[in-house]
Amino acid sequence: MAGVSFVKGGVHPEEHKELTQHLPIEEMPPPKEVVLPLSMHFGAPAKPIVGKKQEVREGDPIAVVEKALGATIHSSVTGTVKAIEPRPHPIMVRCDAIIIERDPAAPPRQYESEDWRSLTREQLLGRVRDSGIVGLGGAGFPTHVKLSPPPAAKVDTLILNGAECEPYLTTDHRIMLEQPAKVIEGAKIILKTLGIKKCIIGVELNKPDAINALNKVLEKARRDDMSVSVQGMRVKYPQGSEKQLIFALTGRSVPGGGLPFDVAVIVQNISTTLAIFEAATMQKPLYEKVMTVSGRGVRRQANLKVKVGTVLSDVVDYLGGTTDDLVKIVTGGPMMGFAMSSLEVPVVKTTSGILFLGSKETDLSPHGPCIHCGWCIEACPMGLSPKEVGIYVEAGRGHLTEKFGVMECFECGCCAFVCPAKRPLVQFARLAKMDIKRRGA
Amino acid sequence: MMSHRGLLINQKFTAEGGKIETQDPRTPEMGAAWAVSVSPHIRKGFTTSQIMWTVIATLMPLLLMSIYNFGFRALLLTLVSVVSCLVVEAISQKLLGRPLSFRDGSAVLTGVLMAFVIPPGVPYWLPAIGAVAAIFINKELMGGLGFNVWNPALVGRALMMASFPVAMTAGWLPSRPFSEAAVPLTQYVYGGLDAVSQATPLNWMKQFGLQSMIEKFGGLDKVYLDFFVGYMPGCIGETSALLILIGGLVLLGMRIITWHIPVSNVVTVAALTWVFGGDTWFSGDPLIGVLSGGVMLGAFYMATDYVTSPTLKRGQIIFGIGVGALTVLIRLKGGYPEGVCYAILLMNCLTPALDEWFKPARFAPPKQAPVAAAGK
Amino acid sequence: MSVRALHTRVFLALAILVLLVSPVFADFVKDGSFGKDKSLVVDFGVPVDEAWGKDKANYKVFEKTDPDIVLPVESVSLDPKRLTAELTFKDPLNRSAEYVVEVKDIMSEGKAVGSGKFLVKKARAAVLFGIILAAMLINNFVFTKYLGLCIFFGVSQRKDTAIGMGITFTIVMCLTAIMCWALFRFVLEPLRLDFLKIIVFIGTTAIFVQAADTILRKVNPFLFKRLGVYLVLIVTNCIILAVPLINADSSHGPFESLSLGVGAGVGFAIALFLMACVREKLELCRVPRTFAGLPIAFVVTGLFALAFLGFSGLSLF
Amino acid sequence: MHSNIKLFWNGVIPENPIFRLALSMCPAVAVTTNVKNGLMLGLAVVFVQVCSSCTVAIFRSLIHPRIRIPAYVLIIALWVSVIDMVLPVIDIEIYKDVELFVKLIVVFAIIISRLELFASKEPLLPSFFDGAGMGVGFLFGLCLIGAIRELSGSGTILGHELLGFRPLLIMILPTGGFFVIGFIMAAFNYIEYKLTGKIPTSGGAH
Amino acid sequence: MKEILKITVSLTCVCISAALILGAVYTQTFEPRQRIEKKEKQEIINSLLGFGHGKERPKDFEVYPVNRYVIEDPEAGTLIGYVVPLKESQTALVRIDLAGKPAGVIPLKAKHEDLLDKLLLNSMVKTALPKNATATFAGTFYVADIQGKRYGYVLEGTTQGFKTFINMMVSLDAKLTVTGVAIVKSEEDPGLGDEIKQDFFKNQFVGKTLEMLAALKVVKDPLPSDYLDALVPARAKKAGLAPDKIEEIRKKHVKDDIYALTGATISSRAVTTGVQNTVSKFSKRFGILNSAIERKNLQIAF
Repeated sequence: MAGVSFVKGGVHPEEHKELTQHLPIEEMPPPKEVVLPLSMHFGAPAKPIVGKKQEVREGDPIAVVEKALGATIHSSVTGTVKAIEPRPHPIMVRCDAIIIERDPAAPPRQYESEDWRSLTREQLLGRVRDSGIVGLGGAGFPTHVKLSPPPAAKVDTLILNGAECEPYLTTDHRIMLEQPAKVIEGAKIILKTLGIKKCIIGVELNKPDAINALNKVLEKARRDDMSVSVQGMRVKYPQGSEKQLIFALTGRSVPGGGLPFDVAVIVQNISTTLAIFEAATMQKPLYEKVMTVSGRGVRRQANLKVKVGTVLSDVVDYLGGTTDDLVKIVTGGPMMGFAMSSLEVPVVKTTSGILFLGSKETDLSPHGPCIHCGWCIEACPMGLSPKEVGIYVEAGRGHLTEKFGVMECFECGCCAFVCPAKRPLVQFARLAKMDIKRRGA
Repeated sequence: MMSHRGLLINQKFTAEGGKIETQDPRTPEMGAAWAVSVSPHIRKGFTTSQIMWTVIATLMPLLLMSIYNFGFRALLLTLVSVVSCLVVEAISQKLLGRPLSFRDGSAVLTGVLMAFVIPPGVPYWLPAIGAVAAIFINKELMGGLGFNVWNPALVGRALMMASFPVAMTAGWLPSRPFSEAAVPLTQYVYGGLDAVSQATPLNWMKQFGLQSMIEKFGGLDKVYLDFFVGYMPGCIGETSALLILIGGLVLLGMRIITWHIPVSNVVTVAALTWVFGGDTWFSGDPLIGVLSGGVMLGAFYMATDYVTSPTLKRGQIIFGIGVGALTVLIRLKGGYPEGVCYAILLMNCLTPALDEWFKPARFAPPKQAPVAAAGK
Repeated sequence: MSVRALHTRVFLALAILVLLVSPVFADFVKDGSFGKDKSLVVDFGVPVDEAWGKDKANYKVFEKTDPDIVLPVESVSLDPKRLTAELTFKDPLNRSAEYVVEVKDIMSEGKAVGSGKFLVKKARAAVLFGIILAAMLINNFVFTKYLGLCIFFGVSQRKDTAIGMGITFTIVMCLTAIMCWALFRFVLEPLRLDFLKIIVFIGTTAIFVQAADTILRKVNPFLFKRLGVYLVLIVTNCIILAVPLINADSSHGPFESLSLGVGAGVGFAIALFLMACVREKLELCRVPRTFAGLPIAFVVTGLFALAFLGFSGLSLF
Repeated sequence: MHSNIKLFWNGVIPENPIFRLALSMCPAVAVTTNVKNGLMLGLAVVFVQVCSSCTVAIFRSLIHPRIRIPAYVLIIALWVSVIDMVLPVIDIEIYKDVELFVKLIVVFAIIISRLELFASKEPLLPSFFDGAGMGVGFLFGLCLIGAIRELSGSGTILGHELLGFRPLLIMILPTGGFFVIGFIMAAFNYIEYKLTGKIPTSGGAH
Repeated sequence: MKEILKITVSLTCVCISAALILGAVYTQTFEPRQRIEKKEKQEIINSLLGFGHGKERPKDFEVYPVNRYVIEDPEAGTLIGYVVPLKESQTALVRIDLAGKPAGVIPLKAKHEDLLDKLLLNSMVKTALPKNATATFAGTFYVADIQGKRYGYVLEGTTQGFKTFINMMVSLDAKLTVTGVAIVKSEEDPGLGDEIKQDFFKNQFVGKTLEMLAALKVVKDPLPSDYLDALVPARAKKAGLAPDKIEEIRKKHVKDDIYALTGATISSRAVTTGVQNTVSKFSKRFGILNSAIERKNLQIAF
C-alpha cells in the first residue's frame, strides 16, 4: 500500500519506537495518592464539587465546568480527598489540584457493557460529556463540543488519527493492535453521533501490524452501511497534525485560522476513540490513560495504563527508577512535549507519554546565530519562515512577524529540529505570537 | 486554559535587547536536576560548525593541488589568510563585546576561500588586509555571522583588488607543468616572482582573443584536459574544475548545498558564453567559459554561501542565473578579464530583495489576509 | 487605488513614452555597421561578384575627420550569399567615431552597378541606450559619482518610501532634464548667458516641483498623497541639478539629455531600493551601538560601491 | 561676543554639518580624495554660507515669507555663481576637480537649512558667526576626510610625499570615502557616548 | 492684491540685484578666466617642449596653432583645409585635395590670437568658402618656432584605452623625434592603467624617431633599473645622476621597446598605438602641407 502524505515540509526524526512498540499495554497498579489538576482540558478550569476529607469512589465526578468550555474531572481512585491546593502541572507551571488518598482496601470498580446501537445520538453525546472526555492527542479540546459541530458545517468525513508521528510514542499503536475492534466500534459510535457514514483511519506505514489488525476486524464487520477504511500514510513528521492529516487523507486544506469542519472533516485521536467507546458502552468516565514510558533514561520502558493523576515519581518507581544517563524528562513526544523540572508532576488526561531522555538522545548545545541555510523553511509544514521570525524576535520586533504567517505556526518543532544553529525557533514563534496578541489587545 | 500557549502565561517576555531566554523558566525554585528547555527535545545531527568544517574539508584537495601547482607559497598564503581571519575575528569580537566564535569554523572557511581567489604570486601580507575588510567591516560591523550582506571572502578579494591592483593582476604563477624550466620550490617561496609571471587564460583571452589563447595553451584538447584537471595559471584554489566538482558533489550528496545555484549559474555561463563568446553569434566555447577562471569555485562555494544567497529555491535559481549572466557580461564587455567575484557581489546586493520577492508557499493561508504589518 | 496599481500606471506611462520615442531611432540605421573590434560590415543591396567583393582595393575606408588618411584594409571576407562583406583592419576601430566607406564600381553578375559611399557610426539607439546604462549602472550616480547622498540616506530606511521616492524622482528628473536642455539650447546658449545656468537650472527645477506639487494636489489628490511628500525633498537632491549641468557641459541633444535623465533617475531608484532592502535587514542586526544608524549605512554604501566596481569599464556596444 | 564665539564653535564640532547633522554628504565623499580639493570646496562653502547668511540677515525683513524658499535658493545660486566664476581664476587645476560640486553647492541642504533656521530670524552679526561656524565645520570635515584619504590612499598630504608608497588605493575610491565617513561618524558617536553617557542618535540626513 | 504686488516687487528686486552682481562678477572675471584657460593649454605645450620647470622659455618663442578642416565642396569634392598663420598676424586657409595636391589658398580675416577661438574661426572659415560648401573642424596641431626657426611640434591625439578614450598630446622636435608625451584625459583604473600618467612610462617615448616609432612594440619585461632612474627626474635626483649621465643612459635605451606597466599591458599598448598613429598621421600631413606652402610660396609665420 503506497502511503499518502502531505506535501509541504516535514522531517524524518529517528523513531526510537522499537523501544516500546513490541510491549503489550500493562496496567500499573493504582498509586497511594493521585493528584488531579483542575485544568486538564482546553477551556476554563473545572470547579471542585467535593470538599476536603470527603470520600470519593473511583469514577465519581469531583470537579465540573458548568457554563464555560470544559470537561468534567472524575476521581481515578476510591479514597479520601486529602487536599485541594496548587501542585506542579506538566504544561502550566502550577495549578490547583485535588489530591486524593487511595483506600487500599477498595476493590477496583467494575463496569458493565451494553449495546450502544440502541442509544440515541443525544444519549451518546451525553455519555461522552458525562465521561469528561477530551482530545487526547494533546490540546485537550472537550470531545462533546467537537462532536456537535455547528449545523452550518456539513461534516461528511470522520478521520481517526492513528499516525502517531512523534518519535518514541507507541500508545496508539498498541491500542490499535490490541483493541482494534473497540477502536472501530468507537469510530462507529462517533459516526452515529455525527450522523455521517464515512470514516478513514490514517495509520503511518511503520505500524503494519496495526493496519493488519484493523483490516481484519473491518473484514469481519462489513455488514452495516457505515464505511470505515484504513489508509496507510508515509512515515513523516508531523503526519499526525490535524491539517496535515486532513490534507494527506482527503486532499483538503484547512485555511489558516480555520477548523477541520470548515472542510467538512472531524478528526479524532485513537485513544479518544477508545475512551468514547468505553463511555458509550460502559459509561466509564475517562480516568485511566494508556501512555508510553520510554527513553534510555529509565530502567524499564513500557506501555502503561495508569490512573490519571498518578505522579511521575510513582511511575518511575514502578519501572525500577531512572538511569544515571538521564538528562531530560519530557511529557508528551520529543518534538512537541514539555521538559519537566520535577517528578511531582501528575499524569493528566492528555499525557500521551513520558520520555526519560539520555544524554545521547537529546541535544543541549547552546544556540548560535542564524546562518540562513533555509532548512527550517524547507522543513516547515505550514510554509512559514521560522528563521525570519527568530531574527525579528531577537531584534525585539516580534510583533512584525505576522507577515510570515507566524499565527499559523502550530509549534510542531520541525524547524528547530533541523536548525544547524540549534536555534529555539519554536520558542521564538511563541514569543512572536504572544507579542502580536499583546499589541493587538 | 490549557493549550500549549498556556506555557507562556508566567513567562516574562524576554526578547528585549536581542537576548532570548531559551531555558524554560517554569518552577525555578525547584532547582531541577535535569535539563529543562523548550521543545523540540531531539535535534538533527548537523550543526553550524559541522557544516563549516565539512565545507573546509572538501576544499582541502584543492589546496593540495595548488601546492603541487604553485609551490608552498600557496599553502603559506592560505595559512596567512586563515590566521589573519581568525585574529581579526577574535579582535573585533573582543572589541564589540561578543562571545568568541572561532570554533564554528566560519572565519577559517572565509580565510580559506579568500586565499583561494587570489593569485599565488601576491605578497604574503596581502590576505591580512583582505581579512580586515572581509571579517571586520563586512561581517562583525553588520552584527556578526549571519547578518552580512556580501560574501566575506569576495569582499576581501574585491578590496585587495581595488587597493593593490598590480599585485592582484600580475601575481600569476605558471602552473607547474607549464613552466618550461623546472623552478625550484624554494624560488616559489622566497620571491623571484617577476621572472616567471604569466597571464591567466582569461587575461590572455581578454587581450588577444579566444583563438590565440587556445594556441598559447597548446591546442583545444590539451586546453580542455588541462583546464579540467587544473594545470593552468590562475588563483590559488580555482584552477581545478575536477576537484571543485568532486567537492561540490560531496556537498550536494550531504545536502549541505542544493543544485539550484551551482547548476543555474554554470548553465547560464555556458549558454551565454556559447551565444556571445565567439567572433560571431553562437560560436563561443562554453566549456572553456566554464572551466577557466573562477566559475566553478564561485558556483559551488561562493554563490552557495547560505548567509548571502537567497533562501528560497526559486530565488536561488534567479540568483544563479544572475551571477552567471553578470559573469559573462563582465568577462566579455567589462573592464576585467574575470567577473565571478563582482558578479556574486552584485547579486549579493539583490539577495535581500530576492528573499522578499520569493516567499515560501504557505499551507493554505487564511482566506482573509491579515492586516498588513505596521509601517505600510 | 493601491500602491501597486499606481506603480503599474507609472510604468505603463513610461513604456508608452519610450514607444512614442522609439520610431525616431529607426531613421539612424545605416547600411554598414561595426563588426567585431577590428572590423566593419558592409551590406550590399545585390549579390556582388566574388572576385570583386574580395578585392580590398575596392573598399576605401577613412575616419570622417581624416579623409586624407585611408585606413588599410587587411582582409575582406564575403558571406556565402555575397550580400555582406566584412572588412578587417589592423587596429581596432574607434566605435564612437564616424567612418566613411567608399565602395567603387560594385560588380554584380558581371555588371557594374555603380559606386556607393556611406557613413558607419554607432546606431543612435545604441548611443542612447549606452547613456542610460552608463548612468544607471556603470557610473551609478550614487555609488560611483557620490551624488544625491542626502536623499539617498534620508529615504532609504523603508522599502515602500524608497520605491515611491525612486519613481517620483525618475519622473521629475526626466521632465527637468528636457526642460533645462530646451532652456539652455534655445535661451542661454544663443544669448551667451551660460554663466547663469546654475540659477536658471535650479530655478527651473524649483518652479517645476512647485507647479507639480500644486497641480497634483488639485488634480489627483491620491497621487499627491503618495508622491507629494517626496516632491519637496527632490529640490535638495544634487542629481536633479547635476544632470542638466552635465547635459549642458557635454552639449547633449534632446534625446541624449532625456536618456541621461532616465538613466540617472532609474539608477537612483535602483540604489535606493537596494539600500532600503539592506537597511530593513540591518534593523534586525546587532550593529554595534556607535555604528547604529548612519555610520553603518555609510559602510554599507561603501560595500555597495565596492560591488559596483564590477561594472567599471563596461561597454556594451 | 562670547555667545558669537559659541555660535561659531557650535558649527565646527558639536553640530558639525557632516559628522553630526549629516547634511550635504555628496561632496564629502566626492571631492575628498585629497586635502587640496577638500580645502578648495570647503572655502567655497564658507564663502557661500557666510555671504548668503549675511544677505538673508540683512534683507530678512524685506523677504516675504511666502516666497522665502525661492528667494533663498536664488540668493544661494547667486553666490555660488560668483564663486564659480572666481575660483578658476585662483587655481584652475583644483577647480577642474571640484567644478561640478562647486556648482552643486546650490543644493547643499546645509546652507539653506541655516538660512531657514537661523539667518532669517537673527541679526547680521550672529548670522555671520553661525554661517561662518557651519562653513568652517564643513571645511574642517572635508579637510579631515581628505587628509585621511590622501594619506592612506596616496601616501601624501597636500601633495607632499610622506610615506613614499601607496598604502591602500581603495581609500581614494568611493568605497574608501564612504568607509572613512562612516568610521569618523562612529568615532564622534563614541566620544559623545563617553562624554555624556547618552546613547547617540546620528542625525537624519537631509 | 497688495500682497501679490509686494511679493512681485521684492522678487524682482532680488532678481535684479542678483543679475547686477552676477553681471559685474562675470565681466570682472571673464578676462582672467579666458587667459587662464589659454594659459593652461600653453603650459602643457610648454612643458612638453621642455620649458617651464626652471627652464625659461626663450624670447621670440611662439607657438602657432594650425587647425584642420574637412571641406565638402560640391564642385571640388572633399578637401582638407588648414588654417595657417602668416606673417604679420595674417591668416590663410590652405586647401589641399585628397591626393595631396594644393587646391587654392584663401586669406582669412582672423588674427593670430583668434586661432584659438574655435567658434569664431569656424564662422570665418565658413564665410570664406563658397556658399554651398561645408567645413568641419577636424583637429589642431601646434607649431613652435624661435625666430623663424622651427623648434618643434605638439600634436593632439586620442586612443582607445582599457575603459574609455585616452586623450593625449605628443611633442616632436624639428626632426620629428618625440620629445614628450602628456596624458590629458583618461579614465583608466587607478593604480593600474592610470600609471600611464607616470614619468617612468611616458618618458620612455622620448627620443624615439619616426622609424623607431613605426617598429615600436610593447614588451612585458621589467624596466631596467638604471633606465627607470633616468626616466624619473625625482629618482635621478635621488640617485645623484648628472644630466649628462641621464642623457647617456637614455641614449643607451632609446632603441628599446616600450616596457609595459605591470598588470596594465592593454593601457600601455593603447598609449603606444596612439603615439604611433598620431605621429605617423602628422608626418604624412605635415609633409603635404609643407610642399603645398612651398608651392604656393606663402609667407607663413613659422
